[in-house]
Amino acid sequence: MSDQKVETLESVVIRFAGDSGDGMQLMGDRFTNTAALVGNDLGTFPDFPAEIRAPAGSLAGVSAFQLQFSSRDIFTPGDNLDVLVAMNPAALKMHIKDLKAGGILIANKSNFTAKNLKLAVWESNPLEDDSLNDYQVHDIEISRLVVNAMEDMDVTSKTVERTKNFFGLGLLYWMYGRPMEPTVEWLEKKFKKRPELIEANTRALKAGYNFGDITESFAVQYEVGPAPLEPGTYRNITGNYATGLGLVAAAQNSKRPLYYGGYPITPASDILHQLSHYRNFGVKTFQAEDEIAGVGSAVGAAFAGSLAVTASSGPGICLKGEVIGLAVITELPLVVINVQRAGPSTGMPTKTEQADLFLAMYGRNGESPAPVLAPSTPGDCFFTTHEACRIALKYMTPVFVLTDAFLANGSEPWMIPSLDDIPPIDSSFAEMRDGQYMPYERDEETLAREWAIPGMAGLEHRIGGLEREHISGNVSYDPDNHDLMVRLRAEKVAGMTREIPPTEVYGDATGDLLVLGWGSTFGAIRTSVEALRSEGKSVSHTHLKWLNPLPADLGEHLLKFQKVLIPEVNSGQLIKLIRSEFLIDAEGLNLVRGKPFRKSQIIAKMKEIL
Amino acid sequence: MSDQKVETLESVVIRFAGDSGDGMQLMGDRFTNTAALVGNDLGTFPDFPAEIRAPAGSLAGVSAFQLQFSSRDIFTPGDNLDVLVAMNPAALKMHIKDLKAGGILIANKSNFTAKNLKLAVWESNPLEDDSLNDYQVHDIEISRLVVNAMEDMDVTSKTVERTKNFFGLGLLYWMYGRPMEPTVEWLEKKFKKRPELIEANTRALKAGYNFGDITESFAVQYEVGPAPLEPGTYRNITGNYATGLGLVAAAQNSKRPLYYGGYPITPASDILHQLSHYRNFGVKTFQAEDEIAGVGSAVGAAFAGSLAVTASSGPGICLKGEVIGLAVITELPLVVINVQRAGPSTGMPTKTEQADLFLAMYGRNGESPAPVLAPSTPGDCFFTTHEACRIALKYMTPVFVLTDAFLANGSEPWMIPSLDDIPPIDSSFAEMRDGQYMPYERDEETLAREWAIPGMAGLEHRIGGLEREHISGNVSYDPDNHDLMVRLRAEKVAGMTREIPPTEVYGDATGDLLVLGWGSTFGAIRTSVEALRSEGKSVSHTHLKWLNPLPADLGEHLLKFQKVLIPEVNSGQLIKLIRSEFLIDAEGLNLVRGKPFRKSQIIAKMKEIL
Amino acid sequence: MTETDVPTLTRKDFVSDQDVRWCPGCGDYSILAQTQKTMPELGVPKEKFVFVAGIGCSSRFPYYMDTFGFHTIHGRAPAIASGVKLANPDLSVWVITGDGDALSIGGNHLIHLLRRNLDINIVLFNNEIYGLTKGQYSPTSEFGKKTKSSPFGSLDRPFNPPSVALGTQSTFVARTVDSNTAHLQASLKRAYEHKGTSFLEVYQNCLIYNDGAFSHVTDKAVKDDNILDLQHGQPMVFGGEGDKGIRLDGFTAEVVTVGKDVSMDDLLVHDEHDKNLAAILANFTEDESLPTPLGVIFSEEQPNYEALMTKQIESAKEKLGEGDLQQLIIGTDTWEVA
Amino acid sequence: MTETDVPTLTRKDFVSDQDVRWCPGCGDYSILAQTQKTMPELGVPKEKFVFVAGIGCSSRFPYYMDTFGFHTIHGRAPAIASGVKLANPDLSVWVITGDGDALSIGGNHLIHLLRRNLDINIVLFNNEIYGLTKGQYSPTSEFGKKTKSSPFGSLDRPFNPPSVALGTQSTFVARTVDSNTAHLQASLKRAYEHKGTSFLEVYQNCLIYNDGAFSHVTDKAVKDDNILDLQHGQPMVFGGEGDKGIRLDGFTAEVVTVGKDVSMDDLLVHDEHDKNLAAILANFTEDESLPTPLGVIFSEEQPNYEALMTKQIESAKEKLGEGDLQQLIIGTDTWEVA
Ligand SMILES: Cc1ncc(C[n+]2csc(CCOP(=O)(O)OP(=O)(O)O)c2C)c(N)n1
Ligand SMILES: Cc1ncc(C[n+]2csc(CCOP(=O)(O)OP(=O)(O)O)c2C)c(N)n1
Ligand code: SF4
Ligand code: SF4
Ligand SMILES: [Mg+2]
Ligand SMILES: [Mg+2]
Repeated sequence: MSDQKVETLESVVIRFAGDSGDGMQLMGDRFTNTAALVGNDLGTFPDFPAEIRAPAGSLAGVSAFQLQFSSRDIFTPGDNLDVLVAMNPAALKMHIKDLKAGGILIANKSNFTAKNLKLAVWESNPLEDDSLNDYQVHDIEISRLVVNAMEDMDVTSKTVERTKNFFGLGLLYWMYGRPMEPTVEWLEKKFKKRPELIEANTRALKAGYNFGDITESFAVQYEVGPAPLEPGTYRNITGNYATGLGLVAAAQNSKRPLYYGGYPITPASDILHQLSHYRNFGVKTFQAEDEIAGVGSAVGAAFAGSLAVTASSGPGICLKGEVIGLAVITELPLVVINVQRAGPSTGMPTKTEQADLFLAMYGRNGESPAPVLAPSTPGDCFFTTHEACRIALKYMTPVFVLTDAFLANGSEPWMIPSLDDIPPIDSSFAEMRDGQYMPYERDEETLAREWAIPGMAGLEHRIGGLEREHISGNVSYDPDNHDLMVRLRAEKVAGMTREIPPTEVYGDATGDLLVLGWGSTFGAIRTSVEALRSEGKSVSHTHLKWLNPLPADLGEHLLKFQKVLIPEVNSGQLIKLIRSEFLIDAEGLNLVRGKPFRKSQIIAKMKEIL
Repeated sequence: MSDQKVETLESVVIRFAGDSGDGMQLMGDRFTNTAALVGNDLGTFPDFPAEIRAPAGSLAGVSAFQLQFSSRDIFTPGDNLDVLVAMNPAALKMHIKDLKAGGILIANKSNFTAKNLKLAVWESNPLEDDSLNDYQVHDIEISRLVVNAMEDMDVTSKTVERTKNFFGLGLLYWMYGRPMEPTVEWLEKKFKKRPELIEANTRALKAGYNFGDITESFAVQYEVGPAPLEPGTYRNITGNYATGLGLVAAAQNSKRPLYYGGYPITPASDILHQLSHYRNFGVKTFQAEDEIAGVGSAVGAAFAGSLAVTASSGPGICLKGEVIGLAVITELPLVVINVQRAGPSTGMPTKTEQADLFLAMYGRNGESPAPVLAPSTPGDCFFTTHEACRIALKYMTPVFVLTDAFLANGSEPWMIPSLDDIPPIDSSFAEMRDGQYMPYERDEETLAREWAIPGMAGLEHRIGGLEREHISGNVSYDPDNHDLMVRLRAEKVAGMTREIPPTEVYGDATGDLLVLGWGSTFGAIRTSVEALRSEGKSVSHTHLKWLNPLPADLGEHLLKFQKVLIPEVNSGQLIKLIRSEFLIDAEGLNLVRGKPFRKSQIIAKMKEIL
Repeated sequence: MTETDVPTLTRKDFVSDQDVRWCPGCGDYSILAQTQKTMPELGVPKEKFVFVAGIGCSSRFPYYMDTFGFHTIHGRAPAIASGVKLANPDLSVWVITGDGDALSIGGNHLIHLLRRNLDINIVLFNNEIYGLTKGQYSPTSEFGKKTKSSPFGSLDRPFNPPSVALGTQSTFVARTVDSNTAHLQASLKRAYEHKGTSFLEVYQNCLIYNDGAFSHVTDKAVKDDNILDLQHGQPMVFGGEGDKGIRLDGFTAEVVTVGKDVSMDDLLVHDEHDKNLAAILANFTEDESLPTPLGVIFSEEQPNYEALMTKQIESAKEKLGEGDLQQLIIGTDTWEVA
Repeated sequence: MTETDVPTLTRKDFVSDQDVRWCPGCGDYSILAQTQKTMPELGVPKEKFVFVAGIGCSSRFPYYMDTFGFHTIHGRAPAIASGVKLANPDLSVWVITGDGDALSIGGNHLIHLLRRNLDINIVLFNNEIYGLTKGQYSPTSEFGKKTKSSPFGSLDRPFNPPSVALGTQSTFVARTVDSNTAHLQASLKRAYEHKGTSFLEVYQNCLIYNDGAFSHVTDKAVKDDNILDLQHGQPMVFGGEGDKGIRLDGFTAEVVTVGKDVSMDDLLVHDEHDKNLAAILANFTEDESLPTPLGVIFSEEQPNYEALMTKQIESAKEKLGEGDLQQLIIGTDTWEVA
């Protein structure tokens, strides 16, 4: 490498943006993978276009992938960009506003044709007028350069054009001093049967790398050292994938067969896709005719003794309410995963939101209580889902898991847990007793009823959606019995506080401001609180995994702070629970933009309060 | 009439109980009607057996009708009974516990056969052992007496047996010095084509009357004078029927055709039945294949310009959530009536409950706000439903009306409103303008969008469940637009406080205790508060018709009281809204027994608090 | 379903301790009785029976069977039963449903179960009315019917249940009548024996809200002339004297008198396995002049969903080996942090 | 629908200002174009058209038509369209849906609309896949299909859309193909002209997730031998040289060579109005050896739900007089309090 100036940076935020066809997601994956191998901490977030592929070059067709890599531990994909790679004018149009002043823009000049400029509604070519003066612009004729790199090969021009993303990748590898080998090896594995593609993409990669090296245009190289991560074996994992693994692990730990009944819906479909590969784990996936049948079949499978699961997103969860109510009154184990997306109604299916908390708690007729849990990071989806399964089986109840599009598609390095570290799940069945089996007899501590499944001789019994008589489980219209059952169902859920570990407060245990969050806002809140604390502000952070019931010790912690701020990507749902439960004047930060919070937004609000 | 001792009473509570086949509901209706004509104030409540007819004589087959009639204005059907009419042992078994000590029991001795006693699980005949010592027992061989009364007629013994209830009715008419003519006239109208039935029932009625007159067994007669009701023309009305009338009135007032799409479900089916008779009012009723199609078709009808309505009960409302969300985002007028019943799940379909408030407010994915109203008496169902239609049309929004089984089947004397007293509803459509029609342009005050319907040339437009762009209504994934639309939808509902009249406080404006209620608990709360106030206690009562938004002035009233008590026939829903909104430590009274509150229950709780 | 030898069971073994709550005289009683009589004869251990129902008078059925039972919610029984069967293919799963439960709110789940062909037996109590909700017209009520919700007459053209089933890939379609105890028992047996989803329509009298809806096939006086008792491989004869027959003219069936205008050999012969014939038979009830077919209208063998699932699992285990959870969690792309 | 004379409209009048968002090359483009070409020819004023769709790639359709349009939610379009039509029978209502939208989640609403026979035109874009959600199998995907959600092959036996429609009392059943523009336009016209619910299946190519699913009826090379173009009253001939024909042996259809083994008169003649024949034709696609019928498989006149409703209202007004609200509120049993 030429004797270049090398600057060391703590963190870098890069966004790859281009046409759906330009392979931006793949480019992001590879850069992520390499950064991980180098030992950086990471956060990534793909930003897909609305569902259908729009015409090439159009604004609607732009696909992007953002990642932050760092030499310290980080919790988000970052906010403003240090580097933007824009493969065409539409990508530039959509994303330039997020590039920091003075940030690096890499544009594929070859794609800035009159036609593409028009499609992206640029009056004039931004690479030629002065609209990009605030940035370090590198406009490169990538398409031409890859052609040159492959002159002597006989591959279709389409194939050549397709290697653009690897040219960009190579250039970035050079800029950040990253090894190319892992990517080359990956290409060799992936295209085993298509050697010409290995060759073409490798050449593009190297061409990009050398372009950085040779041309004078790049003044500096940057270095981002490894992060002080906890020692161990790591993998990169998305929230949806971790959710799927959590289910399989819970099934194995509880020795219950895993049954998944669901219907495809963005952004939850991947869980169905993933589980459908696990036949050799005995996993049964049932793609039903609709969400009602999906969860209905799961309730049937639960009655028959399976670890029964369904997953969907807002509109689908809406439809499942009546069946979930049946699981509540028949007290059958069921895990309901809601990968939340922007609503109401169809809303913005590919965008993230946290607005289904109340739907989980109250979206059923009558008093129909169910526990609600929410993971805080992609990797945490594994543990939270596993915990939800444990609770469902131990307490004989439906359990909600609230993830969202941001967690589902976002990824982070994840220290791979060893099976021995995962809590065991004991799931036992009723046994033959002398005297009749009483389906609604309850465990004194948990209030869970005993589970007896078809095939167990002598334990034949009937359950259903009409109110059950305490103990016997027969149909009952007795007023006092109904009141008792309503209370028992509520107490069973309330009693789960015993499952909740002591509430953790990041920062001081008392102070001016506690920021209380839940779910996918963890990273943004933690990063913001860290920042203010480093400014010496008295700010702490508590993040809830359990939304229902709330931790028994939460109240005392809240009272130790002057103010409580509750940021939610909704119009204020957890905050209503907190205010009503603890009668404290908590404030909310509510931005409902289909996007995760930015550090800056939370910091601004905290400063306003302090 | 023999020179009998006559005692004057203020109020009397009677319950007629017998086999589903014994005509108890009809007996109740007639007594009610006569009491009304005499000028008493009234409250009635039928208590049907669980849906299917159980075998004759069985406990499950008992059907009852309770009424309170009084010389002062009353608000409920009463609690403990002064008189119980038990047509068979099962009826006695089910209802005797509600008879006041010293109360009057009238039993049809002829039905206390060994078989019936066994069916009702009486070890020995209660009319013969001493188990009824606490009551004034009149065991009468009604079946035999009606036979005698009809010896000389040639009617089937079945017909004769069927007249039992009129014998009982006659006896009660005598006891309370009521005229028989109205009933006789009614029989003549009803059986115009079956003179033998007129004759038979009239004979039974008179036989009963004379039985009281002649036999010595009844020491006293009672007199219950007319109540000081507001002058005017009255009718007796049930909540469901008043709801149906409210819809027809709103359609006429708004000049919009009434469209009803729904699916039968207890206790809401009667609204469909009633409206299906109104073809000559141009009313279109559509019995759909399920609740989703019922409300779906209503949304379609709204898009096409109708006053669109759907009604159901808990499980059905649960299913409608997704479609209602579509109406929220497309901002179409829709009235959703939930005749609440005991849940969760199928629960106790014929029993009452108030547990679907949160389902109305939060039972949809995403932030999906909608106004929620609740009537407080059977007659009020008319005005509240009419108001809901006005709001739906004025604000272009779905509106929930929460009644329940108690209101739906209960009845009260209702001063018939003149059409001129009913507020007008103006419902206007968009007009052709120069420049394009913008479906999401809003009225500055109400934030309602303009309504343009198919058939209006030049106003062609497209709407749907994807997020809409402000003003244009085109599909938009813009983050700021989404945030704006979420806020606009919320503000539109919040702004409806302008529609809410100043909050009324019954009793003093400040004091020790304010009892805050909503919906069908009105009568029980008002009666209880009256009672304590007459004891000089500082107690007041406020009853909410609007649950969302809450009245703007509610907070200031609440703060004027030491304590606030919120009785609900659920586990505490309004109370959560109040606590979170006003941060006051309101207390709840929550009995979830599938039955309305009793005065005694509320009074006990108030005393505990004071 | 494996059929192990089991202590011989009797009717009593299937009678639960709950007292039956239908209107005296309801057709449901007979269906319950025949079911309790037939189940012991199937050689299935009692604990392997599961009765799943929706909501309706008919759907209370499971409470009265002393087996595993699930009284679910309105219309969803086929979906819930699918989960039961898929989770444990070893069970004998029965769906008890009504014309409203199965064909109104539950229509979609019904037709999807039929096409997936899980080995589940559906018994549809068709009384052409909503009984439990006190008498509204149902999807099988005749056009123009006056009911609580249609005082001026219903505007809905009814479904023909066997046609619905045939149009949605059903592999077994049969019809019987509540009061014909022998035929009902035989039909239940046939439904059980069919490996795949069995669709059995039972004409059921609701004497409170739709009394006599099926008198044409139940009244001694007329029923023989109105019932066509289907027998596989047999010519279609019927009538008190067994002298009436069915002949086909093109695709249109007509009633003929055997001996007089035609001989036995001219008559249409029933072939359970002919789907096109089945479609024609299903349409009989839409033509006044034709008798009502009872018995097995159609049956064919097709793979069962749950059996295919089991196969997929077994072959996946063979090819890929028993799943190794730790390996799955580790995945392919890992790195070490020291 | 009253057809008043209207300023003659052109294709342009039906093109909205929204840019179309389907994958380049998607079959939906052709269906949109043919619809925009055909609508102006129906003599219906533009403002009386309403396009109602569910959710799916296909269901974005209404945004591109410059008429009244409602992009609703998944599966519910038939129910919502029923409300539109019933509220205003004067409108020309079109339901645009996909194989998932109409036959998976929306199956129940579809079949109930079909039996009620409102005058609504259903255009089902069948691409045998879930496009919008990126490629899972649908209720019309072939058995064993490997997709995102069925890596080991789907276990579902598919629906045959025309059979489903025929089994559920449909009064008009037709099929066409996205790329056959003339046939598509003609089919849209026929669907419009039918007074009652029209069910039009359109084979639509999803080139991203299920490319070539219908190549047998679209590839120049082979299509003539695979398409049976149904013409009412005409013998069933097909094939490049028009020398192939359909003959019936019992109820089973077979392909014969005209001239060689048989003459024209031996061939099956199409009768749109024969429901039993329609059922047989619908089953053709389940037999490899038979061609795929295109065109009108079945049509019959039956009363429309909305017309019957209008009649009920009119006759009620005649019999009972215009409803008098005040009288209704007063009722029959009143008393005075002075
Ligand atoms: C979601 C829901 N909608 C409606 C109902 C009310 N409901 C209960 S049973 C029934 C119809 C019953 O008819 P059918 O299935 O024919 O059974 P039958 O009573 O005639 O045996 C209805 C509408 C309900 N329980 N749940
Ligand atoms: C209630 C609900 N469930 C699921 C989805 C996700 N979803 C949208 S379209 C679709 C299927 C689309 O398939 P199809 O109807 O064949 O339309 P295509 O995209 O193939 O044209 C699904 C499952 C949704 N939007 N809403
Ligand atoms: S209502 Fe009809 S169907 Fe229901 S139990 Fe009574 S008779 Fe049977
Ligand atoms: S995914 Fe398939 S159906 Fe959808 S737009 Fe693309 S090509 Fe068309
Ligand atoms: Mg029925
Ligand atoms: Mg499709």
